[in-house]
Amino acid sequence: MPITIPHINIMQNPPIQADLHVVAVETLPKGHVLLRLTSPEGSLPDIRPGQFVEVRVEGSPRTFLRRPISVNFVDRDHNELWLLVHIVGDGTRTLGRLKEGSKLDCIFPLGQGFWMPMDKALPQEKRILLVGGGVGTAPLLYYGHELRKAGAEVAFLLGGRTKDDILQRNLFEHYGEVHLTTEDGSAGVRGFVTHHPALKDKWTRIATCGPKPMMWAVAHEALKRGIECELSLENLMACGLGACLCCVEKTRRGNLCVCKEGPVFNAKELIID
Amino acid sequence: MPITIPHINIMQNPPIQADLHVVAVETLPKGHVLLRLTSPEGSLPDIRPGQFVEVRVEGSPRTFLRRPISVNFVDRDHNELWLLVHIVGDGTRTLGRLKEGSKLDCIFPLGQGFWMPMDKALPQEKRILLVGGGVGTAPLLYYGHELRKAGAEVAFLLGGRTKDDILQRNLFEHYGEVHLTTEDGSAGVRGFVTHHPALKDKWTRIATCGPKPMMWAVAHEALKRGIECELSLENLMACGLGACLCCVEKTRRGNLCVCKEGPVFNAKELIID
Amino acid sequence: MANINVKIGGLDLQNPVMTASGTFGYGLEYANLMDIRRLGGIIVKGTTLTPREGNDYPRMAETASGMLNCVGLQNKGADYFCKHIYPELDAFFHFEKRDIEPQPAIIVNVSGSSPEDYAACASRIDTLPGIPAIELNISCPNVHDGGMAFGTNAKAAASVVSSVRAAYHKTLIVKLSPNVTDITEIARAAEAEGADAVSLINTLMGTSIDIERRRFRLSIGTGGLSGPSVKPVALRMVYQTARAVNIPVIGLGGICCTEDAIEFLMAGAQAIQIGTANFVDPKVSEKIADGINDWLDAHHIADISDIVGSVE
Amino acid sequence: MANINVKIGGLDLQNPVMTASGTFGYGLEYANLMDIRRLGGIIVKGTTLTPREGNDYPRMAETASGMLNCVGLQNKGADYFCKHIYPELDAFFHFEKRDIEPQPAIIVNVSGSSPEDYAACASRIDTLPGIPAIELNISCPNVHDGGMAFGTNAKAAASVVSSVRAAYHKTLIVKLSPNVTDITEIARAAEAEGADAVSLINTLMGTSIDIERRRFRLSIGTGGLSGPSVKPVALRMVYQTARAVNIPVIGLGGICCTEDAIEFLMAGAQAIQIGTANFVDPKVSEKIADGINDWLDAHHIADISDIVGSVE
Repeated sequence: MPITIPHINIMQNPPIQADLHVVAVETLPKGHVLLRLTSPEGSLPDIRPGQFVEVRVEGSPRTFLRRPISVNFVDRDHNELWLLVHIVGDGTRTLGRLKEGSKLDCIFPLGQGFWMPMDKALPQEKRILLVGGGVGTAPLLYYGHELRKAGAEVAFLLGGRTKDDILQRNLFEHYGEVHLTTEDGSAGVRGFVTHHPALKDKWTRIATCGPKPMMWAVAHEALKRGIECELSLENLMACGLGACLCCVEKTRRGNLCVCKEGPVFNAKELIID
Repeated sequence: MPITIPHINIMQNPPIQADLHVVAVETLPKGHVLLRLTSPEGSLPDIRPGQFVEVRVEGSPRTFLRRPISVNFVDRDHNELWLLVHIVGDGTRTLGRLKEGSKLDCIFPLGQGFWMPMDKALPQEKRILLVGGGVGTAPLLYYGHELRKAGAEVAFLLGGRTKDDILQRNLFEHYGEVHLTTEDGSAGVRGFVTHHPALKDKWTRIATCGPKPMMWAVAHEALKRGIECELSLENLMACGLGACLCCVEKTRRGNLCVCKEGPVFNAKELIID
Repeated sequence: MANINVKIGGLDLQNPVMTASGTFGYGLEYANLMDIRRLGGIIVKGTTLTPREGNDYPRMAETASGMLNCVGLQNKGADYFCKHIYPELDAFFHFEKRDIEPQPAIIVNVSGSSPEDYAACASRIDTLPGIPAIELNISCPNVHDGGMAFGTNAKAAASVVSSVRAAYHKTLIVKLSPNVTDITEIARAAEAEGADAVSLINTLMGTSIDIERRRFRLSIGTGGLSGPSVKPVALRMVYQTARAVNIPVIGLGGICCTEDAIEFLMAGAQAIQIGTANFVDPKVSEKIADGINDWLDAHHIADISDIVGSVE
Repeated sequence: MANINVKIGGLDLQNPVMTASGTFGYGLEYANLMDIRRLGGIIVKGTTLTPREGNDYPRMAETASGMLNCVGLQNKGADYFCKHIYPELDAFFHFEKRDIEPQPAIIVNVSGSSPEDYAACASRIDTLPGIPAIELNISCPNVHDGGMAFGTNAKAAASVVSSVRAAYHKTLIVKLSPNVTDITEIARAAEAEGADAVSLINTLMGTSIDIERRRFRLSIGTGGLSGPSVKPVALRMVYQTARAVNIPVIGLGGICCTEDAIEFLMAGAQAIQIGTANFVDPKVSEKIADGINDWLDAHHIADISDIVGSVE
């Protein structure tokens, strides 16, 4: 039985450590790979949108610690957990070189995920915008899926440097309208997500994940207009369990662990300058 | 043009650094692999029997330094360099996992090899015994080949724990008679190489490579009988070039580098107790 | 089954494996991932008399075979620990059953900014019946007031230990800094003032620079290095210290596997702590506790004390 | 092409990359594997007044991201160097052409067991016109007499530096030990006695145990740790020292690539040394010399001095 202790262990779906198996490694544009993992020993545990996985990476002295990677999608039909990885250093490079059939030591699910409606009878007026930039779009796919399943009306606003930087566009389209911005204008509106008129639409809630300046701008807009807004942060972290206190974010409640009290925070909690 | 300087750089065939390509990785018994490497950029350089290769091993924080591995064979017809590796730790494990087509950063040839006759008109009385134990048999294959090519009469005395521990027996047979000892008696004479009557035959020269106690015993026997004897040592080393002075062996000329003044030493030079 | 019980001062540990302060939270964070009841001890995170916010983010940087941190003793203070954390630990472990069922010793790591401050915090912890020991942190490299300043000078170390010894009546472990010319001098000072044991090493002070931004990777510039990279230094200091003092030495610094732990025991440590390795494999401390037992059995050694300090 | 010339005392280096003593022999050992003429400097191996056999084998052990060594200053003595090695270096580099064609500064690392001994060795080297500098090793952890004993105490360091300064008339670099509570204190002592520069860090003292044999992996028990594992400590000490003295600081400790070298420059080093990395990639020092130039060009920085000490 999971162990939950109010002052210390606030996770409602506590983590497990498991060797997941690599089902496929799909190469995506601009140095991204999609790792599709499965649990050979039965169903994947309850995983909430916005939660993340601490992945053990072996193969280089420069990749001593685990890598936190957000859950991109959970395909219950195929018992698959998807991780979308941007190859930027030794650790992610090693992940990109995994082969079908290899094992990956994962601790998951970790952290507090995005807001979810309490029951499926969601009032029709719940219109939710998910705003992502770069590889920060990753957790929004699963979140969109779960919101849609819960009866919400979802739209996505995805930004990238160029058209190719916007990943999984076709998958996002299954769950709602997709608005795009690119810095070079190769798709959607030219500029940043904050330049897109869709951001100004009537939303009851906004969630965002991506580069901090983008999230801060989106949160600023939402707070100004009184819209509930959540942000998913990706501070550098070590343990992933709230033990080492390395990944803290300054909040109105003091320094909180992004790994345990986050990665998703309500904009009102954060100190957005 | 190679740079040779009497007091510092005594190598007659100076080393190069090259990325060799893996032609094949053959699995041999008892945790051994044979790596067959080739040089994609032309002929392999002059390599003498008893010389070794410093191999770069990446993939683990515990394998920071290169691994010195003796030359098992040089197949000039196929431009192949063979390394026989006993998988005993992280570094050798990584080598054992190499795939056909992968690259291996090698510095070679290194060190002073075994004695070779100065010209091919070798007097008929030159009878040479090569004594190896365990993976120490590796350099004797190439040495046997080169001696035979030079017209010497060669025999091998190979020892192992069991029959399976004696590697490449069929290849040794191309170059001379093969005598065996095994600790369990599963092949050849039961016991150590020093128990084999062949050791007592009339030899004009003996060369040995393997565990130090075995080599010391062989050298002791040879010295007693006034037979020229060479030993190939495998002290722990770092640079492989005579720069760091980590791999020294106490000799009658003081502390000498196994990597540069060795790995092959005349028994008379060593302090054999 | 070899005997792997060890005694450190008044502590009777079911095995020599403890988790290091600051790397294992209050232990309960790991309860879903391993059986924390099987540990020899859990050193809970650094506690100060009054709450501390710690240093700004970023607080960590990965390094070759290790990491730097500059957390800076973020904690909610001794009162909060006593009122809120301690009862949760008690609810989990049932301290009252300590004599009848095996459980880890829960040890509080205590920090401060003056001898009085350390003593006041220690005396708060002294009131908790389930806490049989404290580890006095005179070696934190990440705070300006106190911490390492007390651990790099024998006189200052003596004054803190003396002050805490007067206020604290159970087992007193003093955690030493490796950032010194002669760690045995500090160890002897702690011993002379009544420490029951010393633990070493705390982190080595280091830094890392983000060259693109021309800024330190840590908010306060420097931090403490831990992980396998420091193991050779830690092992040397444990060896030196074990020969210099008559109180038990608890060894830590980069221990990642059973073989590492055995090295520390052979160097003279009577017990060991697992720190940074917990981040890589949360089960590692339990594995090492089992591993030590298996290693002793495989080598036909009946009692762990037979290998302590056995290196030649 | 950025300007990567640097001046250290009387030395005018074509680039800031030198090879560290004991890791590059006399340089010529590497001549077949790279163009050693392109280095900023080569610090040849530790030389003492009289020949030394060094310590027994084994002298090294691999560690996580590093290695331990206890070579112990094996060398044939200052006379042999002057009579046999120096002429070979001269034959290769043609020291008389130093002013007209770029070549590395050949620097001799000098060790001893007493201030007089150091001074006598230094004054032998002083007679060699092709050697523009010496590096005084007061930090070797692997010899009983002298070495690190001089580098862990400011007074002892001052006495050696003062004695050598009186006997040696060219550029005097003092190599510092990291095995101290405050390296800046030793650096200031060296500066006060007339050192032209300090280089740091020498190795961190450590050990490793073969648990199956219950013996140390090194013949003398302990050795010096080097390699990427020590880089965070080295970088911190370089930063501290560069702010504490007015003479140039030469940084070393685990540098393996261009980015590592830039970190040391930003921390305040005017030049850097490559040590253990030479064993892994013999071409690494040449690659880093090129890499620094390329990095500066890519960042539109005209002169290396613009980044020295630039970290905030």
